[in-house]
Amino acid sequence: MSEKKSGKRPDGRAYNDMRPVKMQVGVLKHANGSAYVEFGKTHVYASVHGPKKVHPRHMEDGEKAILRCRYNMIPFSVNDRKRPGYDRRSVEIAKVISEALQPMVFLEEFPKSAIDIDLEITQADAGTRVAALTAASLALADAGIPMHDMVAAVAAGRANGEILLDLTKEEEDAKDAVDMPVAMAHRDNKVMLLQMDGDMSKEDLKQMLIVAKEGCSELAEMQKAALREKYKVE
Amino acid sequence: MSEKKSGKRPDGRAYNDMRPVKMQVGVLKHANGSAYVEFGKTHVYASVHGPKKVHPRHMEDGEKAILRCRYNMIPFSVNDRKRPGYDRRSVEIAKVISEALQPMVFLEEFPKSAIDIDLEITQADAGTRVAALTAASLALADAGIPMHDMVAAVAAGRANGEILLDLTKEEEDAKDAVDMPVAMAHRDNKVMLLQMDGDMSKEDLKQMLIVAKEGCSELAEMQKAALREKYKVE
Amino acid sequence: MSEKKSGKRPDGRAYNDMRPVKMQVGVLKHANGSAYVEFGKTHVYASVHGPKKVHPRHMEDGEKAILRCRYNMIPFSVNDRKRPGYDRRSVEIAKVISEALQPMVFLEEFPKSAIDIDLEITQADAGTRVAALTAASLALADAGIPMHDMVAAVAAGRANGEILLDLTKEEEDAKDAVDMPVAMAHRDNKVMLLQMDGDMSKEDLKQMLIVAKEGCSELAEMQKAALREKYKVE
Amino acid sequence: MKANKEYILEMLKASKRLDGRALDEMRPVKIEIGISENAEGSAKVTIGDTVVIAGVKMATAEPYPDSPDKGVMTTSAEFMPCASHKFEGGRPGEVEVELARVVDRGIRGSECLDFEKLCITPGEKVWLSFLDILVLDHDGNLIDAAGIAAAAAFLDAKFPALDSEGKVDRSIPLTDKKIPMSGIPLAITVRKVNGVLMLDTTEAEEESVDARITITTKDNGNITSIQMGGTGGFTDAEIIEAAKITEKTAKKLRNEAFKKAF
Amino acid sequence: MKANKEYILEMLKASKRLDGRALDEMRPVKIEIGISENAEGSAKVTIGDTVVIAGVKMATAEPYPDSPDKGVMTTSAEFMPCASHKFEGGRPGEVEVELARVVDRGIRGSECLDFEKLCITPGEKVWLSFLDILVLDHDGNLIDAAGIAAAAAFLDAKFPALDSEGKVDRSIPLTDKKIPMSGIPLAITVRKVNGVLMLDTTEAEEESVDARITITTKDNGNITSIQMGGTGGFTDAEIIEAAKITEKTAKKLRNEAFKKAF
Amino acid sequence: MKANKEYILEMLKASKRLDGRALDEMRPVKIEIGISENAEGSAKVTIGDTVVIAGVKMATAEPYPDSPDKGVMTTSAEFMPCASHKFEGGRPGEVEVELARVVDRGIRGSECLDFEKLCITPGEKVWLSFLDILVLDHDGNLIDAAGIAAAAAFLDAKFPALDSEGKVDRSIPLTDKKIPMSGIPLAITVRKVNGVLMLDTTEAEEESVDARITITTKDNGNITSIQMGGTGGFTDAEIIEAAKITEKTAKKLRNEAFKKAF
Repeated sequence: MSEKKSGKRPDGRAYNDMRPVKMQVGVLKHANGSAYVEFGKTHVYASVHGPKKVHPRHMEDGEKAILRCRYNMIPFSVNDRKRPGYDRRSVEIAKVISEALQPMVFLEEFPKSAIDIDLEITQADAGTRVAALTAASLALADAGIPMHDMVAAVAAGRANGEILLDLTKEEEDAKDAVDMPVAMAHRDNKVMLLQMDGDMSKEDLKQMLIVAKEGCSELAEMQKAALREKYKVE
Repeated sequence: MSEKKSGKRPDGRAYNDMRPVKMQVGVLKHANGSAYVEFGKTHVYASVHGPKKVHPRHMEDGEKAILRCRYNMIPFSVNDRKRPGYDRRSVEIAKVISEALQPMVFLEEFPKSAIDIDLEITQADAGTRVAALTAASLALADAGIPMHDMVAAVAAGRANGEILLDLTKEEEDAKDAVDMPVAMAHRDNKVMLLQMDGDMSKEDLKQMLIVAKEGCSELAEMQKAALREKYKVE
Repeated sequence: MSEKKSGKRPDGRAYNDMRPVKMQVGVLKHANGSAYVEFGKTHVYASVHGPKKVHPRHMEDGEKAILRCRYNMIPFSVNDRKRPGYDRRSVEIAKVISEALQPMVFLEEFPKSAIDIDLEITQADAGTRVAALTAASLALADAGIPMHDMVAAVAAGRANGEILLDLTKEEEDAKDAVDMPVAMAHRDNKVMLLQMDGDMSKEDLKQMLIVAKEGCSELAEMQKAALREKYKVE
Repeated sequence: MKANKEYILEMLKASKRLDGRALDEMRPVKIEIGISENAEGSAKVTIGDTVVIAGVKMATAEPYPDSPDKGVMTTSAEFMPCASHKFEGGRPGEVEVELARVVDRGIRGSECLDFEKLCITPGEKVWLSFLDILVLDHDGNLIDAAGIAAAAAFLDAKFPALDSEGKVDRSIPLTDKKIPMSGIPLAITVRKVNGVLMLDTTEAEEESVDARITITTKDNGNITSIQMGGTGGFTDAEIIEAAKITEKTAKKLRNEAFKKAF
Repeated sequence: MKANKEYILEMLKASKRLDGRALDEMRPVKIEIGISENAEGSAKVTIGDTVVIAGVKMATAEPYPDSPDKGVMTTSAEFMPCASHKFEGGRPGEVEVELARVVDRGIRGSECLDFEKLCITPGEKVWLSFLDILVLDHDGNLIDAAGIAAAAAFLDAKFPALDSEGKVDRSIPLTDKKIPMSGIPLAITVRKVNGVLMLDTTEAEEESVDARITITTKDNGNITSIQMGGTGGFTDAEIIEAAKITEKTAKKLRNEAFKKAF
Repeated sequence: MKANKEYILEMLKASKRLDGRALDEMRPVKIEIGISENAEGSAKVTIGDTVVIAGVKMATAEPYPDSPDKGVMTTSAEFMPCASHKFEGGRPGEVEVELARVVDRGIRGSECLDFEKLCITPGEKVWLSFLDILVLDHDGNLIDAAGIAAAAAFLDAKFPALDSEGKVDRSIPLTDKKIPMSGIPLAITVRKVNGVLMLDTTEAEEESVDARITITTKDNGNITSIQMGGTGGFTDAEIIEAAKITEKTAKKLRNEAFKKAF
């Protein structure tokens, strides 16, 4: 739990502070793997089912497992109720999360199978996709699915002229706000997901990458701790 | 055809009278089995197709047939036109009807098969699900599908302080109305479907069950008569 | 390119003149066959994919290929933007186009296969289904799929009391307008598609058929020329 | 099935049909109107073992911007016995869509239904009429049965009452005012089997059909809609012949089945 | 699985359950309220390993024409861990639909939620309350967990503020005014296994269930909704017995779990 | 296919491409504008054998409550030649959704399209611009082709006329007033194959791509959108390098292909 709170952001954080982070694995008894992650007021549950048979059959891959992802914001996770069901934002986010995770998993060990990841945002206050990806990686590990590496993700951004880590919705509403979700593969030190909306210089990009990578390293340590926490107890 | 009409209900019925009931089997030439049932102004057609192959294939059960049910109110069956297509009420009713019928049918005689029941409400004046279930049972028998037992169904209820059998829509609009659809398996004397909306005491429940069971017995006799009617002629 | 322009129609055409016609085959490199057709301001792309495997499998025919057709007007093809996706008009047009083409193709040479035709109306000014069918036939030929015969199609109609070939949208807006799309199989001299909306006598029908058939013959020559054009060059 | 088909083709050589009818003879057509208490107009049509019901419901709506003084009609069709293709789902069945559209265009093209009289306040409020068709039993010749049912349902239909705010008031009975339907447009289908044209095919016969052409005519004999289907095609001469057969048949139906029903 | 089932049935002969509970004993029920910052009311309910969350959101809308002075409620349910049947898609899951409808009818029938107090301007504007349920973990007895969560979420809920134009203003906190929920309707489910009635089954036990009956009672013990499910059926006597069990259980929950939470 | 892939990887070791281009060289880009009579603005873009068309249509609508003085944009994409995955249906194709969203965000983020100038009456009526993209032929590098077509279609677009009641009047030609697009935001994609970065890949090359990064820059070189895809990931250094390549390439396109077209 990172609680430096020495800075001048609305909630007292320094520019490179995460919001209070909470991570827990194995929270759902009836999934093969699961995790719960909080980035401040953003809350997400991740569950993993599989490896299992593929339906419809013609989607199966004879040489490896397919990794499928569902990203869902529950209706009361946001201020104005969200209609249940898919929208295009959810489809896109599920796609980029799934692409970031695929190279982590030894998919070739499970030919003709599917591994399904379900991500439910139960409360949203910016950073839902990065919290969800961080949780998904934990849930895969909790499911005992062999992985090359873990992925941790956090957004860097800019608000009121400052480069910041892990923006809240309030900060994202600034006139000059930039939001840049970043996911890192820990050991490989590679960016596995990168998106950005806003208006920024190449120099901003460089600085945000530095800030985001520090955040991801911090998160990767917390991921390890959360896994140890569960497997020590059992 | 029950036409006692001695009571004080708006249409002259006694509290335990059915509306005029009409039952006919084999009404549709191109189904494996069919039936038409009227409970007063509520009209329903039932058709049965199968046993037949299952699509999509992964839904088939290697040990027995699956029984699938569709319940549909046609657009001009009600006062304000109903949009064609599924809604959640239809999905729920199809589910409870299908569950009430499954134990009646020797499904294990038809592994890997589907038996499809289609129920079309062509006119609605309360009691559509019970009329539909009564018709479905007849259509299964007409299709020559081996069954343990027949199911007959009718609603009991309460309006203006009185326990009543087979309410009309007008009676259902009473301030204190309670509607309780009941289906009985004839020989087993078991309740196979029970739903209720309203506000009633346990004593009301007991009385309604008695009234409903008498109604179901009466309907079961009519079902037998309707089947004899057809198979005598042929 | 037919440009007689001697008549008194708003664009100077005679009653039996086509609008300027443009035909080109092999316009899309990544389809098995393709064509682009213009009837005046009506523009359509046709692509053919297949023969290929059928999904879902239970739709396949053990004795011949299935021919499937998609007809789509892109959102900015019409004056008031059209929402993307299927509507009932598109489903119907796809069906009649597909039926007109099926007997042309030696489907029995490709059992268990699908041949998919995709028709995209990129600009619409009346006559979209006939232009699309003319293009579909070209695209099938371009795909090297063995065919008995070619199909060419054009609308005959009536506006302001005159029998006309190939009406524009402006002409279709006449009070007494009749629109009659006609498709002809060239060698067989058979009408393969015929639809009509409006109000006309049997005598009108006779005259329109004559006009439409002349138009189709003209188009059939252009189709041959367009195919020669491509295959000479290569 | 195959045997059946060969037998049908064999008989056709002698212009004979399985049930002894002439090639241009329809099975008995029965029209019952007012079959539904909740519809503004309704009809059940029986042609042999083919049974179709149709109902008309009215509602109020805004007119389309490009025809502010005209009412609106929308037509849907559903099939009962073919439950199978319902369960397998997917995009709406092409057969239902074509059936609904052919019936819809036949009525619309005839201008028998007076859309201008369905206007309540130009540019603001018009009547919206829903025509819904349900195929109960299918022994061939669905389009004709559906078209007859649709025409009969409109002829049977009356306007619902409006309350003081101009909303449809369903707590009181329908008014006495008829929906403005000024004739009987009828869609009749001619089918071709082995080069022979015939009317009102049964389902068994339809397995051998190469092509069909549906022609809607109105009372004065004018054609108001054509739809060709199937994969066999027609010659010009066959089309003209079909136009004659369908006009004659529609006239007969107006004089007999409709006379009896209304 | 098979072995498990046989073992469960064997134990039932001696009225014993796998986890040592009595037949009419529930697992510990825990209710947490106010779990969501963005909902007007919310609750998380844990029954053993079954976890369900529910949230209430309010919006304004036009009333239905046939009840111009009443608010509106709509209920949806989604399942998390059963991701598989989501991915395979098709028409909305029957299980979700039935769960949402049973919970919805239990609350509606009880009249604990006062729909007339959800009216803002008769005929023009009313409150629309969305009840959304998410099943996080499923170890049996979902309906009861969802029903408890729904009741608790409504009891927790407060109206949002309206701005000067009467629109919901989300830039300021919720008002202090409670959603008008005047009691605790509770849906409790009794299941039958080999002729034995039991409460609060685990997922393992539910594999052996023949039939279930859910009875919603309100504070005065009256029944406000019944839903039977499964394929085994019940006798009259079993239904009356179930009504007694559910009333007693609901009363206990009101006095213990709800007292603790509120 | 496999052979092709190995050959491509072999050549890359010597920084060579199948068609002889340099790694950071695009195929010839051709922009045609005004290709559609019925769109308010339109463009066709050809990059090698990749062909994309885009069109802009305008309508009026209510603004969103949280931005009452701003117009609205919505973007859709469809693919033509990949008919196969259309027929097999299912939920809307992920590829189309991502393509539409990347192009949409590139334009939106750049603020080149002035949403405030798309306001007609604050809080009541604003312009709604529909951007529709159709991929006609796919030989790689779709995002760039779609993004160029989108920018060109907006630059080509003019407002339609409004009638006296403020409704769009399509019976008269478009006005002379340009849609307020004040620059050329361009989305350029860099792909990585075996550790080598390259521009404008063909479909054959894309089979070997490990990862891609699309960076949208506006005229002053600022980045307005980033989207990474594929499964290979990038190092920081590669991302910075990609930012340089995409800025340079976008500048060149503005000076050449766009200059030629406008």
